[in-house]
Amino acid sequence: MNEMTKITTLKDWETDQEVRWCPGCGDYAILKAVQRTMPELGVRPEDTLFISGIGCSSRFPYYMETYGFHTIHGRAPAVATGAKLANPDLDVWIITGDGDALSIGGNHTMHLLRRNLDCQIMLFNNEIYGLTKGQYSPTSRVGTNTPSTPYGSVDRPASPCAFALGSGARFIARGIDIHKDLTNVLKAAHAHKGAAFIEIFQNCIVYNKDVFDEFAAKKTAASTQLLLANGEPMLFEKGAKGIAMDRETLSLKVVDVVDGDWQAAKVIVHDVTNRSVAHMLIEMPFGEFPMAIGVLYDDPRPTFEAAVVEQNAKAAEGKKPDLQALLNKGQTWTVTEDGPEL
Amino acid sequence: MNEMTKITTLKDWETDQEVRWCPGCGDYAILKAVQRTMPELGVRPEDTLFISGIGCSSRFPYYMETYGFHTIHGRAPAVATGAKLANPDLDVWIITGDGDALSIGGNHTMHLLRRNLDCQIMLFNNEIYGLTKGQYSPTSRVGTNTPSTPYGSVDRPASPCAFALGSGARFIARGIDIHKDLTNVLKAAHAHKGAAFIEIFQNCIVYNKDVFDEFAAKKTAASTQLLLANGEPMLFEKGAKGIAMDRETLSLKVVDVVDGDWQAAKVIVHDVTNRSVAHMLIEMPFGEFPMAIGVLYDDPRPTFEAAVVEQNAKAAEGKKPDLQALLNKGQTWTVTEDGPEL
Amino acid sequence: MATALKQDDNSSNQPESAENVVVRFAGDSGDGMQLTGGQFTLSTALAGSDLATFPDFPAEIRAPQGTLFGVSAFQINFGSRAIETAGDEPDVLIAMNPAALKTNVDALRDGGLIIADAGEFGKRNLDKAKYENNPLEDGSLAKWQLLKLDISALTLEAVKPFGLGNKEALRSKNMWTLGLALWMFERERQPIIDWLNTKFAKLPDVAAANIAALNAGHAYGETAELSGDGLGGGHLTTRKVGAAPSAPGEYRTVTGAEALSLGLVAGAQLADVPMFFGGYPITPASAILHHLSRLKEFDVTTFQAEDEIAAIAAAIGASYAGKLGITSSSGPGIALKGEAMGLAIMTELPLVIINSQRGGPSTGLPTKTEQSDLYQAVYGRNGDAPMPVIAARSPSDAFECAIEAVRIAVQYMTPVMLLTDGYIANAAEPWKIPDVASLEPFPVTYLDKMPEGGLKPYSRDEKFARPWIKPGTPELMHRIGGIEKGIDTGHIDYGSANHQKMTEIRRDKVLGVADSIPDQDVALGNAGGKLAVVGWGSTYGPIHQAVRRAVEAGKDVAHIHIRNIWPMPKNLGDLLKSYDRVIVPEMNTGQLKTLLRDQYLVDAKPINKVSGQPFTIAEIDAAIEENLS
Amino acid sequence: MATALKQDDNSSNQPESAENVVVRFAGDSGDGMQLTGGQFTLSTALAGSDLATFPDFPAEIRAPQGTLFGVSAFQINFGSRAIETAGDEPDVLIAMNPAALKTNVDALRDGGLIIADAGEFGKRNLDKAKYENNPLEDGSLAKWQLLKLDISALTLEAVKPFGLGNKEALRSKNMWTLGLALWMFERERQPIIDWLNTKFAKLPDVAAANIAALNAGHAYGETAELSGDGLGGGHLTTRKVGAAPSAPGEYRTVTGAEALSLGLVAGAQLADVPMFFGGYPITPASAILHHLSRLKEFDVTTFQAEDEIAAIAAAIGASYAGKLGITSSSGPGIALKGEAMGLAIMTELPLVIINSQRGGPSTGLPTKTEQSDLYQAVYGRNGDAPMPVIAARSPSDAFECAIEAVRIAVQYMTPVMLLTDGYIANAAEPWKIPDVASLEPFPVTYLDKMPEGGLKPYSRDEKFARPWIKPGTPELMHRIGGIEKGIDTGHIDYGSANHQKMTEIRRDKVLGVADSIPDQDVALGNAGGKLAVVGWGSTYGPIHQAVRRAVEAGKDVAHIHIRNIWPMPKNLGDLLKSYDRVIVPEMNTGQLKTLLRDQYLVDAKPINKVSGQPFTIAEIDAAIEENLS
Ligand SMILES: Cc1ncc(C[n+]2csc(CCOP(=O)(O)OP(=O)(O)O)c2C)c(N)n1
Ligand SMILES: Cc1ncc(C[n+]2csc(CCOP(=O)(O)OP(=O)(O)O)c2C)c(N)n1
Ligand code: SF4
Ligand code: SF4
Ligand SMILES: [Mg+2]
Ligand SMILES: [Mg+2]
Repeated sequence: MNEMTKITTLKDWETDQEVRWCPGCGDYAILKAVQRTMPELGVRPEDTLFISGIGCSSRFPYYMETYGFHTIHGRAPAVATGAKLANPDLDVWIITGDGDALSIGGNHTMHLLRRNLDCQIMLFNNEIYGLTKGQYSPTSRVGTNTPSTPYGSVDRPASPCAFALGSGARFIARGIDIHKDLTNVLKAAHAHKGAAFIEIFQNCIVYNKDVFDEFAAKKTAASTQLLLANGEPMLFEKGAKGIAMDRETLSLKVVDVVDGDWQAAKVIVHDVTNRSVAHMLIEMPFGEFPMAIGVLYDDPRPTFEAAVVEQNAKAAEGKKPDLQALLNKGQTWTVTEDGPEL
Repeated sequence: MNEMTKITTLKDWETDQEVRWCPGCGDYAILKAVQRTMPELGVRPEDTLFISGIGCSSRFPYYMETYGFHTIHGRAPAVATGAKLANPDLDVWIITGDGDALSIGGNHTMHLLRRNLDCQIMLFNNEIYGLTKGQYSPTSRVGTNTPSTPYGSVDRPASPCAFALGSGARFIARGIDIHKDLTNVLKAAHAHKGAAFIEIFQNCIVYNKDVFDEFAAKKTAASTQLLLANGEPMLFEKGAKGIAMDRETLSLKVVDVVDGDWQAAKVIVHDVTNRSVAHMLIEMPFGEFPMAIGVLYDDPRPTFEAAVVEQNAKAAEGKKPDLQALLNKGQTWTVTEDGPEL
Repeated sequence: MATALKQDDNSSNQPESAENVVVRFAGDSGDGMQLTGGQFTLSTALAGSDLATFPDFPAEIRAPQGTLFGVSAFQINFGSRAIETAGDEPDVLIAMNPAALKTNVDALRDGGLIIADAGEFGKRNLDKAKYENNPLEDGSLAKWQLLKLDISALTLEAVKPFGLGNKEALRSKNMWTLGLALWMFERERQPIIDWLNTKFAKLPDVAAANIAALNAGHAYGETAELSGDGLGGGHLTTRKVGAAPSAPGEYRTVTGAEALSLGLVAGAQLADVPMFFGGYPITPASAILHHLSRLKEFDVTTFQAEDEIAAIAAAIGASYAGKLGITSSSGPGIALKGEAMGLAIMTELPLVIINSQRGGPSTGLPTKTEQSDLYQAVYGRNGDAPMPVIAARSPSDAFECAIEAVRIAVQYMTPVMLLTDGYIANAAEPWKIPDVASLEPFPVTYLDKMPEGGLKPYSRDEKFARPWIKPGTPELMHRIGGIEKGIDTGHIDYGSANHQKMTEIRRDKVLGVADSIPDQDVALGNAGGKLAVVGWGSTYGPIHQAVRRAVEAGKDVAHIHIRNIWPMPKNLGDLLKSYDRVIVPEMNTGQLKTLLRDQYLVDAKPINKVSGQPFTIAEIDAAIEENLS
Repeated sequence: MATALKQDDNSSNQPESAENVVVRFAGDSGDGMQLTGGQFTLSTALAGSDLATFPDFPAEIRAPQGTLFGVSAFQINFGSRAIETAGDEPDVLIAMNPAALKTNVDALRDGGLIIADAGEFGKRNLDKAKYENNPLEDGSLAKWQLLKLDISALTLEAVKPFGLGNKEALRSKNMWTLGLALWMFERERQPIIDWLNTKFAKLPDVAAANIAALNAGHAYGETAELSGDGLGGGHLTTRKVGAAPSAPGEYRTVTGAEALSLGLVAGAQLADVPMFFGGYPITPASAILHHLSRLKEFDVTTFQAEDEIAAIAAAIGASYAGKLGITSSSGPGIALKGEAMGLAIMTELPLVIINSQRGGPSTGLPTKTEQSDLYQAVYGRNGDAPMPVIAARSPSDAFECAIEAVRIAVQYMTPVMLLTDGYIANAAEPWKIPDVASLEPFPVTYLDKMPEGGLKPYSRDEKFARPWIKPGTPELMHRIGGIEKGIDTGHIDYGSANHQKMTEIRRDKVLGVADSIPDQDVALGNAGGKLAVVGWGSTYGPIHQAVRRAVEAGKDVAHIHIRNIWPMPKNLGDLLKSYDRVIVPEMNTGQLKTLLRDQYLVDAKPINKVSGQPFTIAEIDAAIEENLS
């Protein structure tokens, strides 16, 4: 945090534009969570850039009193890469949807992650194309009935976090639109230097209402959510259950924890730098297992823009940007009034 | 295998077109391996379709005496999806390069994998753009010097198999262009019903010569390759070393095997259906570990085209495709010479 | 000409007969105006009136209730004579809340009728609509007739017996309003009741409530002596709009998206080839994907791809595999398909590409209509990449155009671009249902055995079409691709002379399509004369009406409407040259005019409108006037 | 006119003086012909001759040695007068193997000279080249002069002292050949020796061997009494091609790709803005990416993106962030960028898009040249999406065009398309190095504080350009996007009148660029007269030469070459109308002609060539002839 930075409040991050989501949409909660979190990050609105693609979620930048770019469908990661390389001091947030990031934009998402551009990617996963009025998306579950799949969808859905991991992401987290913990996830993502990928389960109340209820609903949360914290054992059901490693099958299993003795039950202590365990947490089938929420993986690596800046500086080291000399490079000859001479 | 299928020989799979790769290119070996394998699969040339994008590797279909489509850069998976949906009886092979499949075509590759279209994808990974004369690719290692990176590349490379796994692939294998085992990998891929992803390390002798030598070279292969076989222990170095699970860190480690007693060393038995272990095998850092070669993962799921065919059939069940009735659907009225009547 | 609901000072109870009436339903997005409009359309069509509609959606996202940008409107023009546009100015505006009034009232004809739900004109809604005072009370609407009804309260009353919650109950407001409208124009309620019963088959209570509201609205019209400001103390009476004279036959209403989808199915059947449709949702093209995904029994496979490129690529793959590949999108998505179109051109595979145009550039105005993708259709690809382009003029024309696109694609082994637009896609009109038996089949033949002289995948028939060969066919294995192909053999060929020749073949093949299309006709007026108004696509309606008026007024004006944008009908040049002047109204900055000037060197003058709204007849009138003097 | 190496029957030892000579080096891809040609070019340039070159690569993949499709050629035309093309017909063909002879000999002028490496004409190579008999022996080359030398053996001999392997040693064959060529045309060896020493600084043995081969070739010419078939028993002598008269100054050779890259750097410096270049490799555009990635000290950031869409999107992001975004590709890649160009148009950000055109459609002929993307440049986007387009005519012109593109982009806040092609990209010519001090700067100013009246991101200056605001600037936070923007505010605006107005502003802004460009000049001939030959881009050379011949022959012909394709110079219409006839030679099926006919209604006649090869002068001659009669 820059010490000169003026202290901001939620209000400083709100624009004068009317918010145009459907009443009740999960996007409102996320917007508020972000606007609430920004002052705590000690950043300045003028150094902050929100970049989005196209979708309901992608309207987000219009509501943030920062710089913002509502680009074209699927290309926000690429636009962000250019902006960040052009000015590495900008604090870049990418706002995208399951369609925007994983359907048309999957490739840019993957390349941003593998290159490790320093930014936060918030993927609003509502398992549907909201803006175009409710067709199924790459994250929709098999059998989803939509205008384009009147008999139910047959495609196997993508897992955003598995995709991110396979793409080489070094920070992966999950949050829920109306979950109060979302702020902490955002803070962790911001603290991570490099590409921070956050999947946010977002309720599209119009086209895919309450699809996440089975784990997002508050009343059953204790038994359906595994809230992760680094260095803490993986417990849920108020500590009565935990996640352990099955030494036979080399995969995770749910164990009962008796009297809080999780050590005895061999419950795993969450280590955000363990990539293999992160993979298992991501792929845990819900139902048999709870849904892992929070920071699943966090193990920074050098960032793309830092490497570019460093290489540019090194290559330029000791060289003067002398345009005339550049033009004159190579073998030249002079023509005088009398003709050429070497 | 269709019993009526005429027995073919390698010659039946060769076209009359001159092969136009650089002399010594690894592509030749792969071509021969495929032409040698086809007769063993008991398939017919006329039912076989090779589809490629653009790149040196993507010239492949011209040399196979089958149906073939040399499409545009990165789009082979999408073209293949259309072809397979149009005729699910075709045996579809996708030929692609690290640039074609993972740079411009990453998104289509991922969606083909998650949908699980029944086909074989052979990704010729030479860690370079061959056709456009040697720029670095998404799989090039950091520091690769190329015409577009005269000071060395800075992007972190993508891992093709990790990407495939993250995309939901149900079959993942690795092969080496000149490795005699490549045939077996191809056969396993063909036997797998669903999308079978094969990364083939291919030597581009002009622009990226021998980059894989550290593990592909025959003389050191015993200690640098972990040749996987389902149901067999993960041994290398002629059985003197193996791969085991570190129970503390929950990750893989190399162990010494004394007197062939791999059980004592707790060497893991390869189970091609274990997705978590597949993830670890894929991400094993080379050097510290050997390079895992062969079938890393194989656990079939229902295929996309089968689901589409089934749904189409079910939706059509009992319905007659009566065009006139379709046109007349909904509320209609009749106009007679005297005017309208309901 | 339109006679609207006028002051009724003779107190007669006889329905007044009107030649045509324009009614605009406007309300909050949540008020169900599109549905109301659609059902009113149906009942009007069933009564035999001719009609045209214009659904005017808000921008994509459902806006908070009551806001200005959340207003959804539906306009219908119906009459006892041929109707070609949704009408310039509404005669009646039904405004369900202040925002709807504010955003729509200015278009209302002077003296037109406003029916407003006074129950929604509370402080909060007035604020949201940025009204300082209640316009229903402050006299600001004086130049119109005003009828204030507390529709909300009346509806609540009507549905009380069904014990629905307040919110649920108010959902029937639109049916109450529809009931009133049906009464005003003497339409039958039964079809709507049937429809409600089907729609809510699983929710009988909801069905019953809606029907009760519908009946209540109707009854209200019948029994209440409706009077209001500006009605001059008179009463509102019903207006009978009679049936329009139309050819005998069976009719239904159809939107452009529906008709186009049906045309594709018909085309595929006539060609005797199964259809593969690859799409990616985008407004306003998605409707075609939605329609087709319900028609699997017609050998239709639909595939929602990961993006537009995959959608066209999959369609190309399907065409190679022997099905008819079709893809559809709107402007930005079509832009993405450009590279792949080149592949289809080079590999000479049949393919239909549908562009439902919308306001551009870039994301532009997704829900507004425009004709600004003609350049992109004709010219928007790398290389010399000729492709036939046809454009539908109206919902029912879309059916025929779709068949024509399929015919050209399979007979010439070429991609074809079919242009429609947001207006056509959503608008509805009565449609004389074609007799399937009268449609001419054009079955394709695949090459299925080795020809004498060996396999030549790029040999050609008299149309310059190459053979279509299905993978799976023994012996005919061959390879195609996007690199220049050798004449006949189709092998890769970088040769100079070969490229020259192949470029010419591709050009000539497409130009040859002109041999199979009818001569350009004159839609109205004489061939030759003072002024031709040349249009294409959805401007048909306003141009036709304006030219009709001019012709009726004795002016020497003709209407020419071009369906075949590329190649153009062979007689078109001579035809255009037979007029002293040619004007080209387009909803873009002048794109067809470029083609006409380039091809025929006629001084075609552009008349342009790019406001996201269709031309009004008056605008064309003015252009005619100006160019005749 | 070219006088080539003729039978030397006066045995004089004086160098013959030639006005211009066309030499073609042809060999296997592995033989280093491009390098040989490049160095010969350099030495020729250093001698002050004017010149033009045409590198003619094989298709992308390195072919097996000795095959017909693996032949690589390099043609140079040099003379003591102005040279504009690489020459219609070579006077001298140097053929390093049978395949090179076979594919190139037919272009050789009757009576021209063949120098063949007889050592490579063994059975295997003859077979690969599909020769039944050895053409060096069977008399089939009788109409040309033939000089057979066993260059392979001579080279091996020359480099023996360095103890290289056979394969390694043979690599110097091209230097031997170059030595001979230098002797033939009395060129200096020193610059080449210097270059070899630098190039192989780390491999002194290789450097020495190459230098030895070079010297040996040269010595061979000097000492051996070269005689051969068709030389009529005469000897081969040297030909001196003198210096061409050129303006005093410092010169170097430059290829189009180099000049264009340098121009971009210069443009960015003149605009005083750092450059961000986003590219994705594609032939023949990659060279620009390669050049720029070496210039990081000039505040150039290069980014090799994952595809063309990401490349332009990143450039747009960089422009928003305050750098100058540039992207570059060729036909298929440019097609992919269409949607994003719309975004740059809508957001009114500066952006330069370079299209190095190649043969199309689709993948087409990646290594061949063509001008067939003009339609795509001017028209190839969804919506009304106007964008300035300029086209370079030659390598050195590419420098100026690049600066001009940057100027227009930053002064008008608009994307600009800069067209070049495969021929220009690879061809080299002497270039009078510009004096940097004489280049006019056009520094940009960012808006960096709150203007009076508040922030209006879409307010405009007198050029209709909106302010450029860098994120990071306090107080000026604002949001942009691809949806239609409100006048001044830039907020989302779906309004009808607003869209109409904004469409007009975007159009007028781009049309306004015409105010800042010079009037169209007449490159040669009179303003007004019988015939104008109108060209654009790389056809400059052949058109200019042909028109020069015609003018010299007293014909009333003029050459007009258009750089500003869109908008066009204001006087162009009147200028064109001052000729009786206008013909438009283009390497496409007639694209510029569409613009001219549309804009000016002049009967511009297309002269088209689409063979992947530049026009020959003779072809333009013929067209002139035909259109004068
Ligand atoms: C090139 C292009 N293709 C398609 C569209 C239409 N489109 C806009 S948003 C969208 C999907 C939105 O889904 P998602 O990203 O999940 O966002 P949500 O609306 O659900 O927040 C689509 C298909 C477009 N605008 N541009
Ligand atoms: C749209 C498009 N962009 C770029 C290219 C140029 N291009 C052709 S192949 C290729 C990359 C090839 O790399 P890879 O897929 O690794 O294949 P390889 O040649 O190495 O086998 C590129 C960039 C193209 N043909 N089309
Ligand atoms: S459609 Fe769904 S995602 Fe979009 S604003 Fe409405 S509730 Fe939210
Ligand atoms: S460039 Fe490399 S990959 Fe391409 S053909 Fe040559 S050796 Fe093979
Ligand atoms: Mg979504
Ligand atoms: Mg490669």
